[in-house]
Amino acid sequence: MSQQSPDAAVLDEEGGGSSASVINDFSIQVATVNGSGSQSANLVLMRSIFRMGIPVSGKNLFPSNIAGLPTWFTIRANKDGWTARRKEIDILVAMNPATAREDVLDLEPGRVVVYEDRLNLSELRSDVIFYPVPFAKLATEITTDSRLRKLLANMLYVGVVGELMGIETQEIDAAIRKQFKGKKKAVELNMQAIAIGIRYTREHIRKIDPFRCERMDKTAGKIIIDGNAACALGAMFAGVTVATWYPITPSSSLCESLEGYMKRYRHDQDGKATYAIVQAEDELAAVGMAIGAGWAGARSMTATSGPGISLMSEFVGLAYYAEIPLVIFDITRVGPSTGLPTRTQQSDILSLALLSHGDTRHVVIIPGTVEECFSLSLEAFNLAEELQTPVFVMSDLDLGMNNWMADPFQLPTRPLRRGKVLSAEDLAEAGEFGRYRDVDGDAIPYRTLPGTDHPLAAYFTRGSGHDADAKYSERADDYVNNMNRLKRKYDTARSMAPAPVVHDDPDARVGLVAFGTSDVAVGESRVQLEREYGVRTRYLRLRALPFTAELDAFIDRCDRVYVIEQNRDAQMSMLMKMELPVERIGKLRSVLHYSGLPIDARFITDELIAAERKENG
Amino acid sequence: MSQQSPDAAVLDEEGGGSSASVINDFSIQVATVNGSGSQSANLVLMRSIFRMGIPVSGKNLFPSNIAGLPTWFTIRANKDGWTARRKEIDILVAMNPATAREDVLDLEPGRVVVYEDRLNLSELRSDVIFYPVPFAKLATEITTDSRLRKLLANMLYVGVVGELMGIETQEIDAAIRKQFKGKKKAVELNMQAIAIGIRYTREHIRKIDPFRCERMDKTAGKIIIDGNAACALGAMFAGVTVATWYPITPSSSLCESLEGYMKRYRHDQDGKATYAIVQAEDELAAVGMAIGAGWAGARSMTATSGPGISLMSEFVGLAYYAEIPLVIFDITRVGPSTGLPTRTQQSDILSLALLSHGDTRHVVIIPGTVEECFSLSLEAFNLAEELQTPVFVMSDLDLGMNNWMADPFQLPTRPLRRGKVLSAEDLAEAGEFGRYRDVDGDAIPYRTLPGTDHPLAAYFTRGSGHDADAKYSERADDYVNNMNRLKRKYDTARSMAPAPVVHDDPDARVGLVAFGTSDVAVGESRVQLEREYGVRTRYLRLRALPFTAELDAFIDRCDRVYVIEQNRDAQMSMLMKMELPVERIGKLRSVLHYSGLPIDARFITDELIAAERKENG
Amino acid sequence: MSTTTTPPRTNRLGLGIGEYKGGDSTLCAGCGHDAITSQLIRAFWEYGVEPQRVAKLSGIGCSSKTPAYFLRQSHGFNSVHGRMPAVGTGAMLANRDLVAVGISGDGDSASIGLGQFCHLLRRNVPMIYIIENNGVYGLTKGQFSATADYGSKSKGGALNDLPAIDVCALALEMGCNFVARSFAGDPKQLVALIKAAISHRGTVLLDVVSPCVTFNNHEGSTKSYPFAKQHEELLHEISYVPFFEQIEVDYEEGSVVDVEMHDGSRVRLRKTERDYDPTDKAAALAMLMRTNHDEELLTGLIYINEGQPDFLASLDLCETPLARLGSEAVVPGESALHEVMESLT
Amino acid sequence: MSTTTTPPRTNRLGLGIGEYKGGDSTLCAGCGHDAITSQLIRAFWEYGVEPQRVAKLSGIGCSSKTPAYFLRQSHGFNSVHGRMPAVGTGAMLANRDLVAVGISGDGDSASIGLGQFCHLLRRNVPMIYIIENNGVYGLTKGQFSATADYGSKSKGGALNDLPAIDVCALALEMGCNFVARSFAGDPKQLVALIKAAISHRGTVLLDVVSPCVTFNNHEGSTKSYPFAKQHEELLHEISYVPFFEQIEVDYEEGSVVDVEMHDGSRVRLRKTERDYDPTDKAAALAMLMRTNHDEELLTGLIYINEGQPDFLASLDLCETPLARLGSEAVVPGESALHEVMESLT
Ligand SMILES: Cc1ncc(C[n+]2csc(CCOP(=O)(O)OP(=O)(O)O)c2C)c(N)n1
Ligand SMILES: Cc1ncc(C[n+]2csc(CCOP(=O)(O)OP(=O)(O)O)c2C)c(N)n1
Ligand code: SF4
Ligand code: SF4
Ligand SMILES: [Mg+2]
Ligand SMILES: [Mg+2]
Repeated sequence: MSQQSPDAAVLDEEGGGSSASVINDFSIQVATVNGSGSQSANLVLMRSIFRMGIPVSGKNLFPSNIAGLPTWFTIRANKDGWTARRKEIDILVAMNPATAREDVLDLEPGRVVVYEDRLNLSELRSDVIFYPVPFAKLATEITTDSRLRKLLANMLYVGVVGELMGIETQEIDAAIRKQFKGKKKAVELNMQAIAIGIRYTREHIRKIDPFRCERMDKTAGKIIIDGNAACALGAMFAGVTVATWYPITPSSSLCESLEGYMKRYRHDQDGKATYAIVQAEDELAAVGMAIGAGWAGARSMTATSGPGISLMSEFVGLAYYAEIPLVIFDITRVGPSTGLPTRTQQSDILSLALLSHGDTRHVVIIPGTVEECFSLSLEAFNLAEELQTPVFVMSDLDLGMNNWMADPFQLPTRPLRRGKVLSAEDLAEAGEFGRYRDVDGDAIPYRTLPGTDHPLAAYFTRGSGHDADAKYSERADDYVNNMNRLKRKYDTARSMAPAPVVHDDPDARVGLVAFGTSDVAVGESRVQLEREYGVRTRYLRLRALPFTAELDAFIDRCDRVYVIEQNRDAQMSMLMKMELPVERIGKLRSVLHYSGLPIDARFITDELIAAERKENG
Repeated sequence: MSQQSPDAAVLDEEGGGSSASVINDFSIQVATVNGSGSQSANLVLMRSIFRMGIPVSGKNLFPSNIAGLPTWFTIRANKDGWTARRKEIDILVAMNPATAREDVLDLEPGRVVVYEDRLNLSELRSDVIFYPVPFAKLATEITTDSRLRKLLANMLYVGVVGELMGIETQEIDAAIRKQFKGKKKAVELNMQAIAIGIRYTREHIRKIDPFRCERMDKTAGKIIIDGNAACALGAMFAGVTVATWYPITPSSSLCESLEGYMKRYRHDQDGKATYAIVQAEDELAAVGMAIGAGWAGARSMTATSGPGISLMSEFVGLAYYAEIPLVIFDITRVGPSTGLPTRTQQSDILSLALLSHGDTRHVVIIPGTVEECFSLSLEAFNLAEELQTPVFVMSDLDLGMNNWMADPFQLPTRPLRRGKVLSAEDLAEAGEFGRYRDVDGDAIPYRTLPGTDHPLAAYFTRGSGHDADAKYSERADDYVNNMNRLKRKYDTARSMAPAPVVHDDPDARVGLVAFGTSDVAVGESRVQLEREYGVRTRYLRLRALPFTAELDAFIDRCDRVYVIEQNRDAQMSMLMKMELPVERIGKLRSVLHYSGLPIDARFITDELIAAERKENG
Repeated sequence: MSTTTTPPRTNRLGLGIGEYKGGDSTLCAGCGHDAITSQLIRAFWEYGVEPQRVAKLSGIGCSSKTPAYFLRQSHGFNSVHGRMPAVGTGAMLANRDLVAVGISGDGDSASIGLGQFCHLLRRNVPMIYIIENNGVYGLTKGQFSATADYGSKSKGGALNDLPAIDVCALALEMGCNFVARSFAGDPKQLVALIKAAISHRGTVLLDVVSPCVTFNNHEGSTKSYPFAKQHEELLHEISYVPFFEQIEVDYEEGSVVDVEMHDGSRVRLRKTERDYDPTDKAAALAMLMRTNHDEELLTGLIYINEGQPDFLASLDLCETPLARLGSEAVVPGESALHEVMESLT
Repeated sequence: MSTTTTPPRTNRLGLGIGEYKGGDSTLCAGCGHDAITSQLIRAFWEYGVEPQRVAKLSGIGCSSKTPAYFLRQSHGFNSVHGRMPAVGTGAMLANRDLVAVGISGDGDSASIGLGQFCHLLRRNVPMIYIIENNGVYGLTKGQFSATADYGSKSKGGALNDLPAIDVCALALEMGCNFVARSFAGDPKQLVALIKAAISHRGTVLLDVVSPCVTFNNHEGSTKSYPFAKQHEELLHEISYVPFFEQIEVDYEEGSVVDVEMHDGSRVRLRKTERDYDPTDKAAALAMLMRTNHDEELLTGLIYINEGQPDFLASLDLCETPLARLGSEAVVPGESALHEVMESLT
């Protein structure tokens, strides 16, 4: 049993792989080369499944170059909504001669290969199902333009797979209309390709595999979006006014989406922009501009990935110490250094929490879903201004660049919170002002904005020692008081940071802690654990640093807590150890996944069961 | 008792402050403004005490500007060799009108004030001893040149204090000859000033304070040096060939000393330099050059302080991941941000240990004395090349820029260790080469240097994913294997890093862990703890990251372990928690000092006793 | 208040010059930077800039401390070493109504900050950018900076063996439309240039030789008071006629060139023997190259090109400073979100 | 091996051109960078540089990947974005015998790396520095870089509203003694320039327009193949006579200028109608300014000044590369330590 992959087991139970049907629970992987234009085809395929009412996700595994190298697009459809990555592929569409062999050999028995006839793959093994299709030849039926032909060959496999899986043609057509919105010619040509694919399948392929789509109702009203676009929407609806960035995968599309949305929705009556988006010369400049803007009263942000975070380190220490609000998106990828720029990982946690020399401690917001990319990004701007500190939003490549299903986003009912800013009138009334005084006992001081028309307004901001009135000081007591206040401010942040999401189970003794994109895989794994092993679990998903009281309470309810992370060094767990009392530390265990591929449920299940077995003797 | 400062208690015991003598145990503080030329006078005063055979240290507390602001130079003489900072000042030399009032009011009762007559300080209080001296007037006796007069006024107080304390004139004169070596005129003038000071004292001051010097023999053969010069010597004798830097307090003098030494000792027969020292345009360039040099086979280094460390972050991740040797000196100051550039702190520990995004972990060498500044800096170069990784040497402003006594340095008997470098001959013999293969099972690979004349020599270095043969790879297995090897390499480092220094005491239940410059204060505190409170302690001084097995064993022998650090966030303790098993974590407590002034024994003693009282109910 | 004391001199806003001062300087007595500070105070006072509209920005260094010593009623930001351009750019994005004064050092701008400096110029961010140029790192005690002249001598006697970066030539190369050089020891010229700078829209680069009396005022230095005094060559005599004080004076035909600034003020250049046209960029570059070679310290308005769009113009920003926009202006309504959501189904 | 096949063509070291090749390119088919790679291979082969003496250095970008595609027998270092100059400087400090070839992109050098780029030039670090200039960030999918021309159009249709940085003019300003521009579509010129570059001591700046076929080869781009072909203006026809092949050819009087390189090779410039003197820096700057304004793509040897000391010379380094010095050369003896200790008692 433990040797056997449970998905295979499911197949077995349903009768040996090929005969009984597997409905609305499969992964399709399209293997192509990048730059070949297959992206549209893949999105059409994904969306047509979505339109069948079946929960679905799409993940693009692409190389760090622009064209000509192997790329894999994986669509996972799952009737229960488990759309994290799954290691096993059910239907392989093998379009790339360079990887076809390995791709086919990697399959579990009983799975399906749709492939370009000329690749002669069927000789490779006898325990998978081969459906050869003469794609190149079929493409010649549509057009004589060779460039177009290459593009359309992609749409052919959508037709083939759609027909094989029982996807309704009208849904494919609708997906095509959406994909090529407004481009009539493209819509027509692509629909033609689909039709040819369908026709070929009907005429030449005898379906012997079990995988099938059936209409359900789990996607009605839902949207499909990537996390970066969702973050961008969150920023726009947070009223961001200054966004600065420097291109870097996988964060670039965040600012590019933002620019697209802002162009449409953020102009005044005269058609003038109510925002500035600036492509800086590098990340030091990007974060420096965002700091200057935050200081001067804009809602400001920048977005980057690991190397940029490292470069921002000095400036972030300034913002912490001088107490300047801004939001920094870190869409993480695989480190260290340039690492694997197009793979996913959660390995910047320690960097973000502690960024910069000296005693620093940062607020980090960690969305786990595209909906949270929207709502928590929006909230991050409130927190930054309320707390007067840099706030990080940590997403990752998997969440940021892949396609996820979600309920439509809602605007928050609470208005924007702009924090403690004194106007000229406030100053006139108060008659005094000290920039770094702890007036309210929450360790958060008041600030004024440059340009405030009152003689008391001005103060001097600096990253060197200062007293409560922002005067230069090298005095030990001023320094210590200020640093202690900053520490208290971090404690204030505990009560304001988004609380964890807890899925409790009074009968469970084992706890799981995860965060970010691991969420879907953890959810699926919990089902596996209970169904296959009878292991019930509680689950807490962190959504922010600093930790809040819920974490302590959660650990107290568990015998053991597995912290599930996508990094080598158990970084979140390390932060927990740095803070938690020893009784709680003693309960912590780690499940670590850091290959650069998104974590999958089976991995978690296997690791956890192995650990539990050890634990229990 | 607990309300009373124990030093006052000592006075009391000896009979009420003024009557009985206090021999060879005092602190002198000279309060001046910077840029006033008092530094030479202070060094002469310190050295003349040193020449009396009395252990001594000199600490300069200076502002972050160039001239005109308050500066305090403190000389501590202590017959038992406890020369850490002490909070209480016994003899104040008040030369700065701007701070004289506060300086005087800060004194404990019974202490001494030597001051410029015109400042009229004696009215401030009646419980300290005042010796007014008309410095300005006396100076006119020596010269009419007003600039010179200002300088010489400083030497006058050396004469006065020397005479008051019973320092032998010949030792002062010898110290002057050393200070102004070769400058005959200066020697003469300064000796004249000393003589005038002495004469004035004899004629006009009736000594009623108890503080006195008596010749002893505790400094014979010893040297006085600052840590930065000692690090520079370590680097030179390690055979450093490329040193790059960017000026920043308090690290600048390290490279400036290095340049001085190298100019003298590091030329070949033709008078050509066997080294390159380059002032880079910033810290990114400085570390980049050191990386390029390390890659190409030089022993390379750079030196900086907190802000520079932050800026080096991206590059250091590259060096870690691409496995390039270099040594980075961090002479720490008070953070965050620009912080207090001329104050001391140990608050870059977490930054250094974890520097850069992604999973990284660095080797950090932590000298605690000037002797170790020499020997461990030297060793750092061996480790960097043996381990093929960036190695940090963490010193601080107190160690780096202040004057410390030590035994003369010794060259190590072991020859330089240059690590696993394959020559053309090695390659010819081996017939194969893979840059990142773990040939020896210690996770340390072999490397070749550019320019190696063999067709197998070349490989391609990159900060992106690579396989064991240094080929570009985005494969999950290559990535994971490589990262796991790097983790194992860090474990290899455990057996090579300098072991902690342990002062054990089989009867002690309380353990102390400290590192760096806290050492002297901890030593003194241990005596206080035992003498005054009967609390015996074991003491382990860390000298490196990663931690070695000694730490575990030490903690196991203690009931409680106080980790003494000069930072707000208990950074070393955090690192210990990240690594240690929970039983050991449970024993950890913290003593934190982070005002920017060097930690002192009394602070440790008070904090520890308070904590112990709480601990014991 | 009705006693008859002579009223303090006030500017057009009714403010005395005292309102334009800052905290006490902590620089060395005689430092060139303090001289520049005085001229900044005077120029802003004479022009009559509302102090509250000014944002003072700097990096790190002795020079970068100076914003604390003038315009106490203006917000100031002493940021990190070499990165003031970014901070200033961000501040101007947030509030286009600000008058940004950036003060930097030669180390701050030409060494660590060279990249940001160039990119600020290239963007034409509205800011008066003053480099208090002493050829050394003052605050870290006298190392050569990247503007130290080739062959100049350090206090310790070392010779600089790298060529100097000419920040004026570089600014021209980067497209800056107002490039001037002055000398801390030439208050009249400096005040006129600063006032002209206030009148310019876009980046102004003002390179002011500002001797470091502690580390670079010795024999052999090319940035010392004596050297600068001996080698200063005026391009022209410069004066400034503010828009609110247009007095006509007769000048000899051809002896004077007036440059009209965007706020209506005029910069008046009275010719020296040089006959220099500050609107000819190629000539400006050639002249800098030649005078650098000849070790002349050329001062005056090196290049001016009025009327070019600044960075904010190219971003097409709304009139109201972004920092002052209320929620209603920056949060698109429910319907916008709905529209986006629809497109994603 | 004694069968009679035609022997492969070999260079003066007896190596075939294959020995100068690298791994397979992973760039887009038709990318200008690959064209440059081919010319690098050819030039190094023709010159006969020992591959093992070469160090290939780069930052990050499509361009920065190219060192993997040539000279497989040379060590290569693909470092971090914009910081190759520092790494290259360090490598040359460590081993002065290396021939350093730095490959960078316009984003790598003119955006994030501008500061390091300038300082490398200012130091005159011996390195052939090639900017594969396509006006965009290729690897991050087509954003404008700082060399994108004002008004040029992105693939998405956006207009660039910032002025381009001219890396050649900048290099001149920074004191570079060998500044040239070429075009990936002009192999003959490029090979000659690279060989001349190998012969130069000090920094060589080679700005090569290298169209990005995927993101910047459309109508409206000023860095596309069609645009470059249409607007290329040769300063001269350039050829290279290596020191080991001094053939004399007669040229019409005054039609040719020979520049003698430090290794004895000669660069031969055959005049076009322009009559251009590549040793006049002011003229070079003026010409760049004018041709940039006129949207001409000027190619050829823009400026050369042979015989200047490079950075290593100014450091007075010993002959043996520092990396090769043994302990005996770098560890001062016991007596030195003793002397220092004595001075500290
Ligand atoms: C990142 C960083 N590196 C180094 C320093 C140290 N530092 C402070 S000021 C300065 C140089 C200042 O020189 P310059 O800009 O010319 O100003 P000046 O003091 O000469 O006016 C340096 C290197 C720092 N503060 N931050
Ligand atoms: C610090 C950092 N920031 C951003 C990136 C992302 N990045 C990779 S290549 C590149 C631009 C490359 O442009 P260019 O140098 O012009 O090279 P090209 O691809 O056009 O040849 C960027 C921004 C990075 N790798 N590192
Ligand atoms: S050190 Fe030089 S630059 Fe700094 S304040 Fe003193 S004189 Fe001025
Ligand atoms: S994206 Fe552009 S620069 Fe990059 S490889 Fe493709 S064509 Fe070349
Ligand atoms: Mg300076
Ligand atoms: Mg490019």
